[in-house]
Amino acid sequence: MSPAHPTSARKAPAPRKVGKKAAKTRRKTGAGSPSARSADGHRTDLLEAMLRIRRFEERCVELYSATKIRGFVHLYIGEEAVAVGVNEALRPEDAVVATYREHGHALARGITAEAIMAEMYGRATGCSGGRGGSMHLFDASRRFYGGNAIVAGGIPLAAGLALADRMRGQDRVTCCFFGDGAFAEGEFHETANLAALWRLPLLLICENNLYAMGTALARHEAQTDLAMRAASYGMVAWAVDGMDVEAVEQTARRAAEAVRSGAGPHFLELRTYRFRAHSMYDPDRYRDKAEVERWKERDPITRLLDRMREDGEPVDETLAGIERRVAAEVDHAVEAAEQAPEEPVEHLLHHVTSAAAEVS
Amino acid sequence: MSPAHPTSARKAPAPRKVGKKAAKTRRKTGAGSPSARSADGHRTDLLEAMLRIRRFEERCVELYSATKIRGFVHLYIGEEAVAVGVNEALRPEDAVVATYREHGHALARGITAEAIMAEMYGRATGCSGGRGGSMHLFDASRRFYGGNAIVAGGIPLAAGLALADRMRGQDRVTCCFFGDGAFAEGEFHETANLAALWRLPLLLICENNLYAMGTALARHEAQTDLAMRAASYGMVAWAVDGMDVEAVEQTARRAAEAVRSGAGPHFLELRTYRFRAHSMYDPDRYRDKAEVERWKERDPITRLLDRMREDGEPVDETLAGIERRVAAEVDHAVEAAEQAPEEPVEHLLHHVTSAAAEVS
Amino acid sequence: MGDDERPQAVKTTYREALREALRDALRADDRVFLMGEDVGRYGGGFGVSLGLLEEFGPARVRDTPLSESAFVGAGIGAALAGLRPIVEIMTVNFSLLALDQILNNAATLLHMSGGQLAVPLVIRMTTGAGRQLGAQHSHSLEGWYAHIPGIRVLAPATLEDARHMLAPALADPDPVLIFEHGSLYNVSGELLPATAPVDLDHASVRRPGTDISLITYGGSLPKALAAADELAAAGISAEVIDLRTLRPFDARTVAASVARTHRAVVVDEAWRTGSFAAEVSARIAEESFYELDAPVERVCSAEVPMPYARQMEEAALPQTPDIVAAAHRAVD
Amino acid sequence: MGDDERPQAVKTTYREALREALRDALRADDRVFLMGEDVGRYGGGFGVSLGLLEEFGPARVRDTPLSESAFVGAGIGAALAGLRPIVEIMTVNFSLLALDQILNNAATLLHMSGGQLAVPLVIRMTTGAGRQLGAQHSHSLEGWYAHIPGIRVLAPATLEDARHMLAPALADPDPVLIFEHGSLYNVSGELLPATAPVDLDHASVRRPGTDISLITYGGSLPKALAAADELAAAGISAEVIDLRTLRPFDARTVAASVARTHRAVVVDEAWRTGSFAAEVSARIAEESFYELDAPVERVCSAEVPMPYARQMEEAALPQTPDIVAAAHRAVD
Ligand SMILES: Cc1ncc(C[n+]2csc(CCOP(=O)(O)OP(=O)(O)O)c2C)c(N)n1
Ligand SMILES: Cc1ncc(C[n+]2csc(CCOP(=O)(O)OP(=O)(O)O)c2C)c(N)n1
Ligand SMILES: [Mg+2]
Ligand SMILES: [Mg+2]
Repeated sequence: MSPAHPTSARKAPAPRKVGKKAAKTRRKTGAGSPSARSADGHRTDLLEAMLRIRRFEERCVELYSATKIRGFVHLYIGEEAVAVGVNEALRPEDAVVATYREHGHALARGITAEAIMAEMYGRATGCSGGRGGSMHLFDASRRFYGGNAIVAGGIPLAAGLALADRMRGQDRVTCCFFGDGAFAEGEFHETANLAALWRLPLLLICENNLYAMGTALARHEAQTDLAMRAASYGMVAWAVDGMDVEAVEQTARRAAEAVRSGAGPHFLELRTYRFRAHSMYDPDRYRDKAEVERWKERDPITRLLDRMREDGEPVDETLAGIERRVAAEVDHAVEAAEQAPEEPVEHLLHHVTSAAAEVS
Repeated sequence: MSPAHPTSARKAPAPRKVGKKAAKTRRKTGAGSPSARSADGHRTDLLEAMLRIRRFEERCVELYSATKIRGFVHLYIGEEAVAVGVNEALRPEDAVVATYREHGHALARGITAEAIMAEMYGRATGCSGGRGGSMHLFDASRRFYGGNAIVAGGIPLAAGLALADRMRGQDRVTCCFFGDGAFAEGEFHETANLAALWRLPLLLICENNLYAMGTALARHEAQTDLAMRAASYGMVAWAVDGMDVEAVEQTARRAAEAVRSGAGPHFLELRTYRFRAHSMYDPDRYRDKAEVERWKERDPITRLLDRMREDGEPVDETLAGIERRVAAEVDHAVEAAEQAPEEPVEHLLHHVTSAAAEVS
Repeated sequence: MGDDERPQAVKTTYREALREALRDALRADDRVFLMGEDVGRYGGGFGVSLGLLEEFGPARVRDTPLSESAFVGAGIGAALAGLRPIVEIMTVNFSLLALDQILNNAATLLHMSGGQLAVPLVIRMTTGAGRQLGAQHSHSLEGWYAHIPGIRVLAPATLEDARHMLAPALADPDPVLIFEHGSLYNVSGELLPATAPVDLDHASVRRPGTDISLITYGGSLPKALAAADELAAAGISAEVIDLRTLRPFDARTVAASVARTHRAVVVDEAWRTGSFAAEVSARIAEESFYELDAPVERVCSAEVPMPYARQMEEAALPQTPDIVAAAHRAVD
Repeated sequence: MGDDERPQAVKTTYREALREALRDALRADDRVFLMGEDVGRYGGGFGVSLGLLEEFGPARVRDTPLSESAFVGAGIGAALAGLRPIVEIMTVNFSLLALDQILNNAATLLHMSGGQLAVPLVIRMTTGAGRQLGAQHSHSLEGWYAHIPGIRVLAPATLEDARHMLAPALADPDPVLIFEHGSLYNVSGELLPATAPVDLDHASVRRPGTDISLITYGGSLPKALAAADELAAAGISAEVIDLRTLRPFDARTVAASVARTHRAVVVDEAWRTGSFAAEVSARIAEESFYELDAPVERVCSAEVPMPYARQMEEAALPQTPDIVAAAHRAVD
C-alpha cells in the first residue's frame, strides 16, 4: 500500500566507529578509566575524530568569509569531545538526532566531510541534496535524523524514534543532542516526562556549554545543576566533564548500555564550552575574553594529547599523520564541493511530498 | 496617550474575605493548626464559603440538565477546601488566575453567585457579559483574571502579573490555580523556571485531583510527587492535604506571606479529588466507584463539620443557617439570571478591540 | 461480492464511522497505533475511540500526558522509524501547542533531507464551533494548516468520508491531517459499504445544480445543502461542492462547477479575513475570471472571538439563511 | 521648531530606526520594557536592541530563557497589570511556540471578559526568507496572524515606518504585532523627522500610477518598487501600494487604487495557497468586481519548504522579474 520507508529500504552502512576493538577490550576488562593506558590505538582514533571536526570547521570559517558557505553556521570547536565520546557508545542501528550545531555529530557518525561540505555549498551531492545546509544535515542510511534549527524541536522526535523501538522490542538506542538553552523550552520538559513515563530507550545528551547564544546559564536557568533537574523526572542523570573525551566515552557507554538493556531514558549533562562565537554573525560581546581563554586551556584535543604524552605514547608522529590525513580529507571535500553540480531549479518542487508533484 | 487600563481605573472592592479577624488572631499567636479551636466564627465562615460552592454547583447540574446552562461545565465539588483555604491567604490587591474549573475560585474571591449564574446563562449581566460562560469568569475589579480553558494557558499570564508587581516593587501576590494534568504541559515548565529565575511573587497552586480527564496521575506523570518535581526548579514547594480546609489555609498563608515578603515563587500541591465527572459530558468510566466513595469519606465539608463537632461547636444550628442563606443566594442567582436581559446581537462585534469597531 | 448481492446499508453515526475506520486500521496493520490525550480509558474526548483500548491494548491505544508538542513530535519520530501513528489532538484549539512540530518537522523533514525522510503520520482533530464552547474552544484553523506545503489536509463531512478516508490517509507516505467537525459526530444516517477507495485528491459535487455553486467543506456542508433546498424552492438551482481535501486544493473541480454556474458562494466557518474561503474566492476570480457573472460571495464567521451566549454564537457563525441571502445577491 | 527651520534628514538604517524607536519608547514611559531572548547582553538576535541594556538596565531590557510561550504569556500578564511590554520573539519561526498565548489569550481576553481586560502589548519579530536560512528559518507567517480578530498586525517596510510605528503601537490599548523583514535591517537611507504620528489604519501609496496596482507589504516592497521602475521603462505606469497594516486590512485604499488602474498584482512572500495575498486578491475581486479589467495576479513563494541552496531559494521567492511578468500578463 504505502511505499517502503527509506530507512528500512536502504541498507545501513556502518557509522565511523573508531577503535571498535579497543572499546571491546576495555569493556571486557572493565577498565577504560580516563587515565588508563591505551596501547591499542583507541586514543589515536579519538584524537583523529576530534581533529577531523576541528580542521573541518576551521576550513568552514574560511569558506564562510569567502561566501562559499551561506546561511547560519554554528561551530562546534571546543566541544568535539562530546560528539566523539558519545558516538563511541552508539551502534550502527542506533539513531541520532542533533541540533543546528551538528557538524561534529555528523562527522562522528560517519557522514563524510565531502557530503557535509557539499551540503554547505548547497550542492546536489550534499548529504541533504543541498536542501538543508549547515543546520540540516541528514543521512537516513546512518539513522542520522538532523540537523534541527528549532531549539528543542528535535527532542520529541527522538522520543518517537525511541518509542518505535520500544513498541517493536528492538534493543536500539536513540541519542538526542541538545544545548543548555533547550533545557528551558517546554518541549524538553514534555519529552523528558514522556520518556521517563514510558521508559523509552532514549539517551538525552545535554551539551551544556554555559551559554544560549549570549545568555549565560545562570541567566536562563533558575537551577543550573541540569543533571539534578533532569533526575527529578525520574530518569537516571549524570554530569560529566565534556572536555575529556575518555570520560565522555566511558559515561556514554554506561548510559547507552543501560538504555539498551531496558533501563529507560538516561540523561547526560556534558559540561563543555564553545571556543568560537555562537554563529558567524555573533561578535561575542557577552563573554569575558579571560573566561574563553581559561576554557581553551581545557581544549579536549590538547588534553588528550597531554595524557597520551604523560603515558609515553608516541604522540608527535601520530599527530602529524592525523593532521595530514584530515587535511587531505578536508581539501578533498572542498575540491569536490567546488566541482559538484548545483541542482537544477526545475527540481524546485521535488521532495515537497513523496509523490512527484501536487495536484492542481 | 493610551487610555487608562480598566484594572487601574476602577476601584477594587474587597473580595469576600471570610473571617478576617480570626485569621489575624491566629497569625499573631502563631497558632492555626487544623485542630485548633475556633471560637470566633472563622470555621463557620470557611464552612459557608465551601457550602456556597457546593450548593451553587449542585444547582448548576440541574440547570445543565434543563439546558439553561450550555457549553462545557466543570464542577469543583469535592475540591472546595482548596479555593476556600487558599483565598484566605489573599488580599484584595492580589491577583488570581484560574482554570475552566473555576466556579469555586470565583465564588471564594467574592464574585457573586448572581454574576456567575448570569454568566452561565449567557446574560448581559454575567460577570463576563455573557461572552465567557462557565469556563471564562472574569472580574477585573477583583483582579480575577479568568477562567482559562487551555490547560496551563493561564500560568504564563500569572507570571506576567507577578512580574509587573516585582518591577513596580508592589508587595502583591499573584495566585495561579491549575491541575495535575497541567503539570505535564511545557508552559508549566517554562513558567516555573522563569518565575524561580526572576523570583517572581507568584503562588502556584496545583490542584492535584489525581486525574486529568480520564488519565490518572501515574499514567501522565513519570514522577508523581509533584511538590518534589516543583522544588527541583529552585522554588519552595509543599504538599498539603487538599481535603482539609484549615490545613490549606494555614499553608497558603505561610506561602503567601513568604511570596509577599520577596522570597520568590512558592508552589503548593493540594491533594484533592473531584467527586463528580470531569465535565457534564463525562460518563466517568475510568475510575473505580470504590475509589470515589473512599474519597467522599474525606469530604472537606463533612470533615470540617466533624472537627467542629469534636470541638463542641454548635454545628447543627450554624449549618442550618448557612444552608438557608446559601440556598437563598443561589435561588436569587437563578431568578435573576432568568430575568436578566440577553445582549442584543447588534453588539456582536463589541469588545473585539477596545475601539468601537475595526476599520474596513 | 456477487453481482446480485446488493450491498447492505448500515445505520451509523459519523462518530461510529470514524471509530470503525480506526478499528479497521488497527486490525489491518500492526504498525498502526493511536495516541493522544484520553484516547484510551476515557474513550476519546468526543468518544470516537471508545472500546479500542479494550480491543487493542494500551501499547496501541496510548493515553498521553497533556503534552501536545511532545506527543505529536513523538508521532513524527515513530513515523520516521517506520510505524504508522495516528495521533489524536483532542481539538484544533490545542493543536497550536503542536504547530511547530507539524510545520517545522512533519511537513518539512522530507524536503530538508533531500527526500530521504518521509513522515507517514496521520493526525486527527476536532474542529469548529456551534456548541457554546466560547472563545478558546471554537476555532476553525484548518485553513492555516492548508497553507503548509508538504501535508495533506482532509475534512470529512459525510459518513462515507468519515468511514473511508482513514485508510488512504494511512497509505499516504506523507503527513495527513484530518479535521472532524464537532457538530458532525452525532449525525446519523445510512452508510453503504465502500465500493472504491476514497479519492483524497478531489472535491466532490454533493448536489448538482446549474445556477450557482455553493462551495464548502466539513461542518458547513449540511448548512450549504439546506441552503440549496431553500434556493430550489425559490427556483434557483444550486450546485453544492464539498472540497473534502483542503490541501492539495482541487481548483479544477471548483472551476468546472463555476464554468457551469457562473456564480459562486464560498462557505467557511473560519473568520473571513485570511480564511481558506479567501483562497477559494481568489482562485475562482483568478482562474475563472471570464466565467464569472457576479462577484464571488463569502459566508464566513464574524470577526470576533467566539462568544459564549447562544444568540451571539449563532449570529457569529455562518447560517443557512446567510448562505441563501448570499446566493440571492449573486444571482440577482 | 520655527517655520524657517528646515527639518534635518539623518542618514540611518532600518535597524537603527527600530532601535531609536525603542529608545524613545523606553525614555518616554517607564511602564515600557523590552523582553525577549538575547535582547540584552547580545543586543538582539539581529542587533536591533544593541546598547539598550547599557542605557536602561536589566530590569527594563530583559533577557529571557528560551521559553517563547512563557515570556510571551508573561508579556500578556504584565500588560494586563498595566505595564507596556514590548516582547521580542527572535523570529516568526519561533513564534509558533507562543501562538497559543497570542491567539487564545492576547487576542481573546478583552472579548471573553466582556470588555474588562485590555492587553496593551507589543510583540516584535523578524520575518521572511532570502538569506539561505533553510526550511525552518524562512517563514512568512504574518498572514496567519492577520486572521486573528483582536490584534493589529503591522509590517513596516520603510525607514519611516520602522522609526515611527512603535509609538502608536504602544498607544494602542490592544495587542499589536510588528513584523520586521530580515532583509530590511541593513537598508539605509535618509530619514526625515516625523511630522505627524504614523497612521496605523491605512495603507500607503508608495508610488502613484495609472495602469496597474502592485499591492504588497514588508520585505517585498523594494521588489515591487523595482518592478514599477522596470514597468515604467516599458511604458506601464504602476501604482505601488504598501499595505503597512495587515490587520485591520485597509481594503478601501486598495479598492480606490484598483478603481484607478483596473488591474492588480498582489505580491507576498508567503506560500501562495492561503497567503494573505489570497485575502487581498479575493477582496479586490469581490469588492471591485466591475472595476477589474483582468484577473488579479498573485506573486508569492513557491509551495515548498524553503530550500537552502542559493539558486533554489531565489527560484522559490517572488522576484522583481516575476512581478514584472505578472503585470505584463494583467495588462496584455
Ligand atoms: C525555538 C527557538 N528559539 C530561538 C532560537 C534562536 N536560537 C538559535 S540557537 C539559540 C541558543 C541555543 O542555545 P543552546 O540550546 O544552549 O545551544 P548552543 O547553541 O549553545 O549549542 C537560540 C536562542 C531558535 N533557533 N529556536
Ligand atoms: C492544552 C489543552 N489540552 C487539552 C485540553 C482538554 N482538557 C480539558 S481539561 C483536561 C484535563 C486537565 O486536567 P487537570 O489539569 O488535572 O485539571 P482538572 O480538570 O483535573 O481540574 C483536558 C485534557 C485542554 N483544554 N487544553
Ligand atoms: Mg548552549
Ligand atoms: Mg486533575
